[in-house]
Amino acid sequence: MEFFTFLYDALHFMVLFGIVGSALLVVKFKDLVSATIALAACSLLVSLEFFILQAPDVAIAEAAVGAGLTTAILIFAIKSTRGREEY
Amino acid sequence: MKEMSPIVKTITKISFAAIFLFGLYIILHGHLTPGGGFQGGAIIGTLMALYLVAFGAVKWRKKVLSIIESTGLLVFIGTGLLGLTTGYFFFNFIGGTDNPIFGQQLNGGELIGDVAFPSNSAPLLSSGTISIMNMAVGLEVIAALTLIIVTMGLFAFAGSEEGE
Amino acid sequence: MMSEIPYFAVVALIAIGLYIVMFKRNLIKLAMGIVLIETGANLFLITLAYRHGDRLSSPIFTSQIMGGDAAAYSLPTPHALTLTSIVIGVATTALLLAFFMKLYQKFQVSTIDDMRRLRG
Amino acid sequence: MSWDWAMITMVVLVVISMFFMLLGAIGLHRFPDVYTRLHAATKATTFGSIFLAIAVIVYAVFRITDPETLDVNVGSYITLAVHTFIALVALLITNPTGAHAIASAARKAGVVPEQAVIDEYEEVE
Amino acid sequence: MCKIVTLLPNNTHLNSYTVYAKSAFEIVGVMEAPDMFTFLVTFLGVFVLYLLLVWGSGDADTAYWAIEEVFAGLILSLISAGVARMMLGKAENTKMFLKWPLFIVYVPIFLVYLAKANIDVAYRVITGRINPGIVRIKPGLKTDLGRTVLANSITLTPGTLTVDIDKEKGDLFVHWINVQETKSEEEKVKAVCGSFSDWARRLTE
Amino acid sequence: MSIGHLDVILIGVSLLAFGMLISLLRLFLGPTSPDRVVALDTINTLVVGMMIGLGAFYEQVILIDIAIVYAILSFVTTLFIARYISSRKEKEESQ
Amino acid sequence: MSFYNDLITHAPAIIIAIPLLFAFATPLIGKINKYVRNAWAFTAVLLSGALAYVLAWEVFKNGGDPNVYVFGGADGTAFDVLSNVRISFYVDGMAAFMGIIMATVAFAAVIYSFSFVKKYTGQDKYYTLILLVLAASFGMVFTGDVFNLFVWFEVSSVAICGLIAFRSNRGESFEGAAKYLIYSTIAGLFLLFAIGLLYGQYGHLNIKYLSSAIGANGSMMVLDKIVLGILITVFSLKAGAVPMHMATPDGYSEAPAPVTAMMVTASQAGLYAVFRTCFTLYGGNIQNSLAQIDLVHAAGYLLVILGVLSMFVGVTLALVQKDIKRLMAYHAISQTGYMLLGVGVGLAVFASGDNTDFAEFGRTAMTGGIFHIFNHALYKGLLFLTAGAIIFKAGTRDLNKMGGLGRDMKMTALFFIIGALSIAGIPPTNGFASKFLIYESVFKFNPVLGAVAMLVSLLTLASFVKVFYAAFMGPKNPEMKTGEVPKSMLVGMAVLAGMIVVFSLLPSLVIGEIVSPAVTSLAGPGPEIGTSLTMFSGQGAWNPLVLLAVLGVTLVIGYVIRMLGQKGTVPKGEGKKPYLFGNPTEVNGMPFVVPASNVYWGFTRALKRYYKPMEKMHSGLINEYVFWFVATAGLVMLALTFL
Repeated sequence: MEFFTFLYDALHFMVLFGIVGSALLVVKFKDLVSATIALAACSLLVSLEFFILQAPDVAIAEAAVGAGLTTAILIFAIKSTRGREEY
Repeated sequence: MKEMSPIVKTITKISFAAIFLFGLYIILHGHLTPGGGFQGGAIIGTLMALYLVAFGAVKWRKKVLSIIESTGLLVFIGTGLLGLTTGYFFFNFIGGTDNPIFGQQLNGGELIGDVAFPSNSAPLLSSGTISIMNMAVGLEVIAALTLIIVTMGLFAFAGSEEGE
Repeated sequence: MMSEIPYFAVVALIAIGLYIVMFKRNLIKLAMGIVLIETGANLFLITLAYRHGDRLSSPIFTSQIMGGDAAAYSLPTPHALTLTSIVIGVATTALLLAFFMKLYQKFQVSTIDDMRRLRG
Repeated sequence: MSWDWAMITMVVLVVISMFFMLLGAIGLHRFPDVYTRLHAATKATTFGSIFLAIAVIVYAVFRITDPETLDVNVGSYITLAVHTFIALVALLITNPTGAHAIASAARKAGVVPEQAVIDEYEEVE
Repeated sequence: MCKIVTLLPNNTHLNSYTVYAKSAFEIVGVMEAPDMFTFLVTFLGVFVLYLLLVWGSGDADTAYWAIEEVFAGLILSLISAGVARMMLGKAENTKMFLKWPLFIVYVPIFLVYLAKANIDVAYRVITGRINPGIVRIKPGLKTDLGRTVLANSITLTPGTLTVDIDKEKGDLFVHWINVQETKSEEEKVKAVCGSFSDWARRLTE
Repeated sequence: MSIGHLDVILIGVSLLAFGMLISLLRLFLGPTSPDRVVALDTINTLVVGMMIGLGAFYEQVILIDIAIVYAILSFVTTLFIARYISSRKEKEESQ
Repeated sequence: MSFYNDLITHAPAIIIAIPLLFAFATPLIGKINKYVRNAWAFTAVLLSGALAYVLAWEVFKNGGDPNVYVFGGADGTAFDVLSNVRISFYVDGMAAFMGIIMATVAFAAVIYSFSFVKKYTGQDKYYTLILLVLAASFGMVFTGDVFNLFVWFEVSSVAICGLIAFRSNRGESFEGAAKYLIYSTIAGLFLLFAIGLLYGQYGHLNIKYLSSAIGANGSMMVLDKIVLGILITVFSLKAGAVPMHMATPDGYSEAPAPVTAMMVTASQAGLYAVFRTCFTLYGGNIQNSLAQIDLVHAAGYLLVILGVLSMFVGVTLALVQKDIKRLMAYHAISQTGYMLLGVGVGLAVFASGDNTDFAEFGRTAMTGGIFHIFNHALYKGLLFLTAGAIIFKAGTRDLNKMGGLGRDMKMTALFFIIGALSIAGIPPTNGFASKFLIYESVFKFNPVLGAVAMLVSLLTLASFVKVFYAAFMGPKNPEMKTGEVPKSMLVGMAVLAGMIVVFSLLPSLVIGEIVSPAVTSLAGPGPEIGTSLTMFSGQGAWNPLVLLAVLGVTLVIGYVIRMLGQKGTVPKGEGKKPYLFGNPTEVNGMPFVVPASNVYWGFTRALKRYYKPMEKMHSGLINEYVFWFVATAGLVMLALTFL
């Protein structure tokens, strides 16, 4: 029983690590599309985290908004501006 | 905006009605399962984004969309205002157990066991005004998100198509 | 113990977002930073709502609330708050990006260094 | 520990599923370029999710047929099985399409397949 | 004048009332008789999907569907089929809908190939032996639907991944992880697609 | 130690989380943006798997709906990014 | 009467529902034609404004007793078990006071808009957003729980940003809007975080419950202090206090004039939230907790510091501006400082535990500060509207390129003079009445602060003299259009100007009837400052009628002296042409007009060392602005935690 509690916590921890890691990638990438991809990954993992934290409504909303719409409008914005971070 | 390959287009055509129905399902069951007006609306809005990106063109009229949006909001506020007639603002005036249609009884724990519950935790028509508000919000969100996507997409991709 | 762990992620997300907003100069990056801060705030609220019981349950109305152990359910109020803030967040992000697109169309602005017409 | 038929089936299914899922993740690192990575990622993960979903469905079927739980709540486990199936179908439809879109985009963006012995796409360009 | 957000041929010669009347017709879903078939098929499909989604909503002992759910499903299915019809037009190949029982035969074959494909991928991931390339095949399928079924099928089956599709001729560009020398075109198709090209033809034409 | 039916699924889900981290490494390494999209796609599939597994683990059947939504929406995300990438020339970047 | 009673009971909800309902219907109504649409918007502001006045009347009649309204409850006036999840409105004296401000300014702004936005496209959206801003402002002041405060805060920010970018032909509008949006979004997220902290600690969102829970056990947690710090910083940002003011002038100056007037009220809703936080949320248990007294005392000093900084920095930066709207925006910041100063002094004294001091001058300071809110909304709204009229006619916002508008725009010039006198605090005006209270009481608190307040008033007058000189005097630019502005704009300005005149004549009545209940609802009952025609500050008294009488007598005497003089005298030589502001003179044989930017050349030159770093601070880089905000928040939190 102890083992499975530990396993669940480890799973939880890995998801959080993924969230923070992809957020760091957003900072790191100079290429804006890559940063958008990292942001989408971050949003999707946050949605999973909401799922784990028993908030299904919020998880659906976050998946729909964070993954679908924010990425779409970010892509539109990148398309209509220059597209690469200069420095 | 150029359309994508026929494969994506065909898949979009096949799955369009299904995703649309799924969004409506989420909206309608907002009081029973996770989701609600916003979530279902966001799913359908994203479906419109899928349509836009797959077909590269849209023929929706902005005017119609904004009318739909206003209607949704008006229905929402109007439902709240109708609550004034019997109680207070946003009073659930057709809920309650004595209403024959919308006020169906919850299942008092007979159907629902000790583990989980089935696709519906209660009858569909047990929420009074909440369903109506969910639908109104769903309508509004669909229209608003579609407007956002269409406006920004056309702004981004109109005119200069990247050397194709 | 482990239910406290998300708070570290919250702090990290907000710190990363603030770092982006304060030190990155690209406008789209700035918008991403704001999205990150918002995500952090939402995660904070949801973590507050989480209850670490033996029954992990989402706050959907069932018969158990009436008869059984309501403490095992995560709190519904922060969920509602988070939904609201997600809606507000998407509106804000869309508006901000629309401004940036218009700015690029007008002045070819893509970094904050070009966005200095109003100052002093 | 209860080694009934469902347990055995689930263990087998989950083991197969995990093998292919992790294979997909590792394949991302073993292969040299986008296209070959897509091979690993798409095929292996889709295949793995089929088995995971089947494991969940087996669990649901087990609960439905299990005499202990039969009278409690059949509907919820039917829903579990059916919704899992729908999610699986959604994955099966979207994954190859997404892979195709990525491959097409990469090729159009000028990413050349590495170690390629033949590239008949170049004639089109 | 109604401002129409479109990149398709626009209706600027119509006055706004005509446009509204037209769109009202579209929204209600009034359409000519030949399109009714597409509409019906879509409607049935999404209705079945809805029934699947709410399976188990009824009384635990007697029925698996609550009656109000069925009614709601009818209405929602009508709406979504109408909207789909409005936005996508009629399907190009309606005959395919009559062949859906063939899918039951197709799925096991597909699964077997899928398993093979994954063993193949496992082999290549572990050994790292690849011989990739992009080849052009001419499966000779006439409809987009057939090409899609073929493309998605071979994406999930051994060593192949659809990269692009020629819109006019219907040729597929396939990334092949283990390119083999082939003599004729048919042999190449056979080597890449296996029996899937036949299946796609059988299913959709 | 007694293993229930659901614990098997929990072990699987944990392994999936591990695979998700491995894929995140590819997202980090790149080198081109299509590579990153591939990693994102993989993460999506893994996460859908995790959601199905966790939904069964919690015995909250309605949570499976989220997996469906997620599967559909991540597809749209992938398409959007792919659509944009195809319109520009990809350069090999160092980082 | 039962209908009236029902109306009063439901008024808090209806006041918000009407602008929302009308706003959402505006796109539909706009399809009919524009006159109907204008009438529609007018009806909305009229109805909700009238209702706000009626509600305020009822609340003031009861001496500021709250009107509580719980949404969706069977009994909407009672808090019950579910109150922590129910949305509630809580309209006490202060909220009703703010409500009538919103109603007044919105009314004037909408009337003004009819002609002002005639030539722009997208008017449907304009009116929708204006009504949304109004609803959001009402919501911010009426709400009874902190989360709704956040929601209305964000609605207000987003709607205002949409309005700032309304003139889409100007690229600068988008820049200003983007900066304002980034700034307020980050502030909003901080606010959300603070609300989360509050909820996590106390499990409530309702302000009433929170105020009874905070400090109930006699000690303050660190988290409480952090929350207070965040709340003060965020709401001061909304109000435009100085270290966080950088995006405010951008937004104010780029928005269309009526929108700027609305923005003033929206920022005052932020100010209201600061006061609500300090007095109600954290001052609820102040009698029985020493720790809380210390904390709120420190918060009072923080408000004083913010106020003094705002006053001084705002006015000095306003002196050097060339853009008329930007100049006025800096003045708005500077005047916000007065309110923060007044109420901050009140708060510091209120929380010092010394009740006699509070009765002696703390309450006076608060009264002055809160009275100044109303005055500020009136004269600042009027000034922004006149600025809009000037820009409307002159076609430019650069003071150096204007001139001679006074010949055609006599009414506008008159309104401008009324507003300028009022903002500078020249005696017979309402601006003087409120500043008088602030000077006297703040002088008693700390003489230096009183001196600074007077100095800032002087500088304000100086800079408005400059504007008047540049815009209305001097030679006319031939490219400018002639004639007075359209009628509806004049009516909009006249509404506010009339209110100013009334307030100037009857300050003590206004204080007795309107301001005192507001103060009472914040700080508890206390002595009256003015109910008769004379206003007593505790140190001095002020009656505008006496001054007006003296002025009238002086005028009569002057006229008599003029009549007695010799008739038919003609001035000769140089004395024939008196030097007038802005008229061309000859310098070294060349015709020369002193440009407006050079009027205070000597002053700015002397303060070069001050202006250089200021210019560097206002660099236009949003990064640095956000940094200032975060740094201020951190400093405030540190100060509250460790002091």
